[in-house]
Amino acid sequence: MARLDQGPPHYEQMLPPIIKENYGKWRYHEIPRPGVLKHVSETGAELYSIRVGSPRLVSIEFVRDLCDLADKFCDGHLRFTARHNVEFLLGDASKVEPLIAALTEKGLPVGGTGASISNVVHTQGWVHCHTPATDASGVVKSVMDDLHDYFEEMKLPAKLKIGLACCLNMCGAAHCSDIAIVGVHRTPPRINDEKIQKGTEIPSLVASCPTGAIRPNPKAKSVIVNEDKCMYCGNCYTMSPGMEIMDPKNDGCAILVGGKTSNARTAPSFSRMVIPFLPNNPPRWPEVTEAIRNIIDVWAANARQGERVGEWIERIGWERFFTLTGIPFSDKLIDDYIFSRETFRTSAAFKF
Amino acid sequence: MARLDQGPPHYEQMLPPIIKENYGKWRYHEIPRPGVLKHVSETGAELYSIRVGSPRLVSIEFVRDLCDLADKFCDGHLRFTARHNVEFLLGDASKVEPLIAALTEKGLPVGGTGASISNVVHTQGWVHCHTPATDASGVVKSVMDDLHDYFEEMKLPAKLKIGLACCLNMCGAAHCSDIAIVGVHRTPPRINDEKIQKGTEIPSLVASCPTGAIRPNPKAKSVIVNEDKCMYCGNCYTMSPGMEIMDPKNDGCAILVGGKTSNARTAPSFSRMVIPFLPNNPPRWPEVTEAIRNIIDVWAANARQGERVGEWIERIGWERFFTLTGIPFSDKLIDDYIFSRETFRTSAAFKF
Amino acid sequence: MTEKRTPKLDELQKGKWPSFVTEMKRAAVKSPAAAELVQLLEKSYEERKGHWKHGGIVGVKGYGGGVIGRYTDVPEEFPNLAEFHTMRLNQPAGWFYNTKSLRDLCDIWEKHGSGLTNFHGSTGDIIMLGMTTEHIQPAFDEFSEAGFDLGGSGSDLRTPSCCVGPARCEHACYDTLEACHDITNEFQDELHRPMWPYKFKIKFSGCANDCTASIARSDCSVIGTWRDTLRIDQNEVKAYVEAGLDIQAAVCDKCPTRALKFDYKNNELNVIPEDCSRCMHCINVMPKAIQPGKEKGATILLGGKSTIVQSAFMAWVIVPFMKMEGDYEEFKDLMRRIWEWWDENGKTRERIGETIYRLGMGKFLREVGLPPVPQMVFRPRANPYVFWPQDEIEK
Amino acid sequence: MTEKRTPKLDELQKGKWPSFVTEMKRAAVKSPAAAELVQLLEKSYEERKGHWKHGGIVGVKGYGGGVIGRYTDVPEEFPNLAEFHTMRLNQPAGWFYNTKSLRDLCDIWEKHGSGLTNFHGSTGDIIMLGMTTEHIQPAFDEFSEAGFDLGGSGSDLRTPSCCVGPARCEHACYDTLEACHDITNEFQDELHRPMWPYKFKIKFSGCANDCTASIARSDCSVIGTWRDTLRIDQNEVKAYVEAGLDIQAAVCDKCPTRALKFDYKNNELNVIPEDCSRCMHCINVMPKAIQPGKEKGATILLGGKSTIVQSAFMAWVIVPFMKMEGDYEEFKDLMRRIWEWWDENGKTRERIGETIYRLGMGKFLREVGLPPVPQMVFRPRANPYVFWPQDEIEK
Ligand code: SRM
Ligand code: SRM
Ligand code: SRM
Ligand code: SRM
Ligand code: SF4
Ligand code: SF4
Ligand code: SF4
Ligand code: SF4
Ligand code: SF4
Ligand code: SF4
Ligand code: SF4
Ligand code: SF4
Repeated sequence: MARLDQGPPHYEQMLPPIIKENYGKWRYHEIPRPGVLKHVSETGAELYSIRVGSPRLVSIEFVRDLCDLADKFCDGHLRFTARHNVEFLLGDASKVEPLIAALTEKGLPVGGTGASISNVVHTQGWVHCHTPATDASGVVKSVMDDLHDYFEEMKLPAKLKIGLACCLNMCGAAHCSDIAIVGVHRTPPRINDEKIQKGTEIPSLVASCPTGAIRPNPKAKSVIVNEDKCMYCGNCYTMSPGMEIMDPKNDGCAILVGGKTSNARTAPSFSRMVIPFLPNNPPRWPEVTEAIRNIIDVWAANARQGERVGEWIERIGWERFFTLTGIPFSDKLIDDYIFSRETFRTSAAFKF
Repeated sequence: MARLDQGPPHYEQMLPPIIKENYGKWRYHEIPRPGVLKHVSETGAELYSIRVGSPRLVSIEFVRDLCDLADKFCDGHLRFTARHNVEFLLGDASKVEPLIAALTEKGLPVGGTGASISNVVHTQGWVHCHTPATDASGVVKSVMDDLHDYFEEMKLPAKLKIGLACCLNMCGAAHCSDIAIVGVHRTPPRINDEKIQKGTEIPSLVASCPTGAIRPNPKAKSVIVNEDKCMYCGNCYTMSPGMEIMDPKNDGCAILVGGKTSNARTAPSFSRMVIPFLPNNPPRWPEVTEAIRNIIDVWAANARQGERVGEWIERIGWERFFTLTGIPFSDKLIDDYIFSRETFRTSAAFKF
Repeated sequence: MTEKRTPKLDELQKGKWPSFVTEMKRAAVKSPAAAELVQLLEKSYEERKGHWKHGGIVGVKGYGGGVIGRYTDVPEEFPNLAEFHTMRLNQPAGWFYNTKSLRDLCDIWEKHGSGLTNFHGSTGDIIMLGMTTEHIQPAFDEFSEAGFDLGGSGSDLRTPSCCVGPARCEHACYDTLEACHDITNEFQDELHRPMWPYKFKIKFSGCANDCTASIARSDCSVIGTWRDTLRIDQNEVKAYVEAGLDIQAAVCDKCPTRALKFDYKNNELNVIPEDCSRCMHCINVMPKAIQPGKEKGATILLGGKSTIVQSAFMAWVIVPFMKMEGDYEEFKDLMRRIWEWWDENGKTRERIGETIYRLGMGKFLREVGLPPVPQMVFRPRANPYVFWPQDEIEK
Repeated sequence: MTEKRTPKLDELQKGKWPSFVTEMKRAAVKSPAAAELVQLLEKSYEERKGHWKHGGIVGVKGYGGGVIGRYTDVPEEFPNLAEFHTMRLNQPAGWFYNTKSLRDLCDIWEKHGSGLTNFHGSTGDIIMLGMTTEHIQPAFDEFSEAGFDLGGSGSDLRTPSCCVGPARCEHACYDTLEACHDITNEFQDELHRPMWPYKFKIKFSGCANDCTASIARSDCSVIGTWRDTLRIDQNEVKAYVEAGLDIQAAVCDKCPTRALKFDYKNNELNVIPEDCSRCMHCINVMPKAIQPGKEKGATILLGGKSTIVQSAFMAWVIVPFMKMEGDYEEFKDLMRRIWEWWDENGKTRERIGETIYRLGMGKFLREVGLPPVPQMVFRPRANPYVFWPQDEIEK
């Protein structure tokens, strides 16, 4: 029988001995090569962490493979990172290269440290969620195949964090990423009265619409949508399956850039929309991968060392970003929601 | 009989000859002494403008005095500035000192140029308006008496522009001033049903409340105010005399700082509240003059040359501003209106 | 009425700044209304509250605005203030006067009003403060005769104003006085006959220093600028160096876009043209050495207003560059399109900035026919809530 | 079901990045559900749409959350996906594992589920992806036996997570793993039994680098910091100089508060203590030479969430400095007060940040008992719309 409320396993039983011994005693780190962190302790101990890219959506066989490697090289310990990479933890420098060789043999990429791109934080998409406007894993695979070099080498101006969310619920929390890919709908929900009648609380449904586009339709015991007011956020669909919002012809991806969450140098910042829509073109989403490569290439060519995407853009100005990348500007990129006022250029100083 | 729509007099007939001759040809200017601008033209002509402080609320005798001086020294021409100062325009350098002497004799201050305080843009107050929460001219007189030196000398870090508005309608447009004095109410309107019944359109009155605090009271053919929702903006009183908002015990002044409108260096910025309330204490408003002197003194002592009040504060941080000035911080200074989100410190980087 | 003491106000006759109380008392000598106003104000100083009522509608024939009705709430005590209206007169562009005109104004006002005035009102008008209803029309007739016309009030175009511009400033990028005068005259009907959702203000500044504070104080702000590159006179740069200016610290380091490079060795200053945002800072510090480019015009910004009701808005860019020349037809045409759109979409007592905020810039730009450009925003939207015109999508 | 071709998905087995399709196919070998999932996904790739329906309520005994119901909308075609629920398991703090635990998880999941999993979910849980309703309870029992418990879902406390912190990072200002573990255990009831207006997430980062992105991704963000002054080791500074680091350019010039002064002559680096905002930049660049101060703790920020509905919010400072030690009672107490307030004031599906935005920080601070300090805001309000508690004024 299950023990209720026992909570997660204690982390201590998961830590390798070298970490237990040097817990809280780390003095500094270096990155001897991409994908490898070397942490040095007050005690003189040296810990090597080998960072490995993972597709995140994996089989238990994959996990077992990881365990085999950890057993062989790391005395049975490993961890995952905040961005879903795997980290193998080694006290013994001589095992670093053999482990990397073993990983390479398995086709697992080593990298993601320092001024590189790390793994893409992402979501379920068509694999498992009911509200997606795009797939998650497929887009990520396509993008990472294309950016593979940037994962395995540290040749970017700074860290690059890409996030993907397959609908505006934003489970990928992409809103503060250097580059964000967000699944978007573009047509109002199609109302299925029958489904609504089954178990939808009409007042909650009406209240769920941020723009007040939904009003009750007492005759049909359902609702009506004022299509002019709808901005396709899908919140009503989250509330009721009767508000069908998926639309294969018009669903796709928006691209936002320039967010970050670290407080280093500049305050955390939101990602901002630069491409309002790119089509869903499975299996390889060429429009998306191309758009992202373009942004990264222009950033890499123009930014100063250490400048995150958003820091670079804020220095040169968004107007220059559009010139340099050749991305067309449009009224869709101008905010028209609650906090729009702050985005308007209330200044006569700008670049042509 | 009046000619309709003839428009204002043509400015050309108002310009002194030296300006007509050098119109659009000015090459540069200097400030030979406080209150005197020397503009040099491509033609070599030199124009001296003597800037003089005015109470703005003046009698026709005052205007006639100005005319006498302009006739005597300036061939019958003068102008007023965007901040209600008077400017005497002279082509002849030798007349500058005699004019200043004549002005001084009349008790008129010469100054307001360069790194000085200029005149206070202000409003009607108790002299002529129906919605004021404080007086205008009396506060300005008190403040300017106190800051007189800063008008006549150029010893501040930068230009200093004070604005005053006697109610939230903000006729002084104080919202982007280095220092703003704003008349504020602090109690909800007291409803006078009788006055409302006379000629107030109830739906417009209800709609006028930004917080939705007003609802109709059909019985009384009047309205009811939800006092918890009221923020004393007075907009309802502007709409109807039946919403009596003046309250001698609780009306007074708020102080906001750090606004500017020029685009030089930094973008135009709003003034921000640092003191939510100071009492109306006529005739000299000592609490207000003292608070302003404190802010100016701390700014003058700490800012770098050329730093406007807001630029200084943004460099050192608002948290430091409160420490340096000793002004107490309170929850009233934290925004809770539509655009509040942008003011919250969404960063772990701050000063203690 | 017997002369009463005004101990509180008397305090305000002391001190170095010229006293409005003294001015009121000067007017009081000739005007019984002004005399009562002194007493009324003393009363306000004692009671800490105002004594004016909401205005009834007063005005001149043929106009809908320009006069603000004002009545005291204690007419029994102050019969001469029972009616005490304000007349707004449209100032000449740049607030320049010859003494003849000023004296005319004084003489007329002595005859018809309190003898009290504001030079100027905060929007820019000459404010004639305090007159009875019956004097309104005759006073207007005489002001008109003297060449003056009424300013705006109510839901109309308010009296435009402009900075001193080319009349006395080396920075002016267009003729602010001519633009202000010409455009004010073009829109006399809009100025005199309120017919919009709310007031609309226009201010003209010759450069980004914005000496009319237009970006904060007007619905439409017209700010001079240039489209090419600022011009640097290297000889004058050297002269500034010799005069002791620390160009690196005082100019380059404060350039917001770091567009200026100072070459210590040769005492030369150079600009990276595409980086300069034309903020005016370097020109302000070194007017002899740096001047605006040659291809001049203005940036048009829209939506400024103060606090009530949605919060204060500053005006934002809607046209990055427009020539301001000739008959200003491009500008006038834009104004007409904007007003038409606002008329159709604005609610009562909603400023244009609030209407656009409520309905969205996208809709505004499309319907007014303005091309969206990144210069309109500091940065693009952070949310993904795009309204897609449904004709742009595949049905 | 006969094996069908998946030409689209096969494309995604090419390329250098490890393939999720390959993983799905690996699971498909043993799991018919996983096999169907490959087909279903191919269908989605063809049709460009998803095939999942809204979840019905499923769960384990005694808990209100932790399992997400999921059903395909084409159960006839894919009977093994008719029920395909997700179980969220609370990861160990810092995402550290020994292989024994991981193998246990795999074995249990092989028995009860699809063999597909996410290491990890975006909130931090281990995601067990795809099981039938009847397997839920037995699977849970076994996971429990193996030492694991469910994570959060629904309107409850979501599974907290933390950065690697003192386990492997020199910057950690408090013990993120211990804090995360202790606090997660304290709030098991809140985590397992949804009873709030909406979800509530907590993330622990050891310093301002915020390696859990907590400021964007959690309602409550706990970010390590210090109250005294950062410590500089001048010998190590000299070593960096010798190694060729341009300290002025790479460190001092990028310090947001310009708090660092580099002395070229002596190769010394000094900080102006009161100016440093503890952004971590200089420490990141020179970890051997610069380290946090000694008086360590955390800044508590509140209100982060993503886009839906009012726009994304980042969390903002509500306690500039709190010690994170011992039993964390100060923190726990604060959480309880916040939740109580939110319970009373929040609307259904309103995140705490949205509730505060709607009702105002003033009310929140007063009622939760937090002293207002300027550290809570980038800058004070620009509008004069102060709500005055009517007991503070003179009636
Ligand atoms: C392992 C991990 C923590 C964990 O518990 O899992 C981690 C580990 C380290 N981070 Fe981080 N960060 C990790 C996620 C993050 C995140 C969160 C995220 O990516 O979602 C951030 C905030 C991202 C943002 O700002 O948008 C983050 C912002 C930083 C920064 C600040 C970067 C900047 O300049 O903006 C540093 C400092 C630096 O690298 O100079 C940092 C520094 C470090 C150091 C150097 C700390 C140390 O001394 O050990 C570690 C190695 C960094 C590297 O990869 O080069 N870490 N780091 C996370 C690895 C994720 C991954 O697999 O890539
Ligand atoms: C599994 C996961 C995505 C993933 O692939 O990793 C996920 C999946 C879902 N999320 Fe999420 N969210 C997940 C992390 C997030 C995050 C990211 C985070 O926690 O850092 C966010 C944005 C941050 C935030 O909290 O704001 C997020 C914001 C949402 C929202 C919008 C909430 C909001 O206030 O804006 C919803 C909608 C809702 O709750 O009704 C949502 C709803 C959902 C639902 C339950 C869909 C629904 O409405 O029923 C998804 C179930 C998918 C499925 O069937 O498999 N999910 N969700 C993540 C949880 C894994 C875990 O427990 O570790
Ligand atoms: C006369 C006047 C224009 C008019 O048509 O009336 C004027 C005249 C000049 N302004 Fe101005 N400004 C005038 C109001 C303004 C305003 C509006 C206001 O005060 O309400 C502003 C914007 C205020 C703000 O930013 O909040 C303004 C911001 C400037 C600036 C930018 C200052 C800055 O660095 O932020 C300059 C440049 C400078 O001084 O270096 C400037 C520069 C100048 C120059 C030097 C231009 C020139 O070369 O002739 C003039 C003399 C300045 C002086 O007083 O030292 N003028 N100037 C206005 C005088 C008002 C007064 O009586 O004090
Ligand atoms: C006379 C003047 C103040 C002064 O002492 O100079 C003034 C006086 C009044 N203003 Fe104003 N406003 C004056 C410039 C302004 C300005 C400043 C500006 O134009 O640069 C503003 C702020 C800028 C703006 O337009 O937003 C201003 C924003 C208001 C408002 C709020 C409008 C809004 O949208 O927020 C009101 C309320 C209203 O219109 O109902 C208002 C209303 C009023 C009324 C008519 C009061 C009323 O509700 O009936 C005042 C008449 C006072 C009287 O009886 O003498 N006044 N008013 C200014 C006009 C003089 C002139 O024509 O030159
Ligand atoms: S982002 Fe949307 S579609 Fe994707 S997993 Fe989250 S709720 Fe589902
Ligand atoms: S999609 Fe969003 S905006 Fe459209 S009706 Fe539904 S809730 Fe409203
Ligand atoms: S600010 Fe208010 S009280 Fe003062 S003049 Fe304007 S409307 Fe009247
Ligand atoms: S004072 Fe303002 S907030 Fe209060 S009732 Fe009147 S309009 Fe509403
Ligand atoms: S706005 Fe520019 S052009 Fe006009 S007066 Fe000011 S500095 Fe001169
Ligand atoms: S005008 Fe402003 S932005 Fe342009 S070079 Fe000069 S200081 Fe820099
Ligand atoms: S947040 Fe700070 S303490 Fe935690 S891992 Fe990142 S750098 Fe280290
Ligand atoms: S921590 Fe950041 S603010 Fe403090 S000295 Fe270092 S770089 Fe400057």
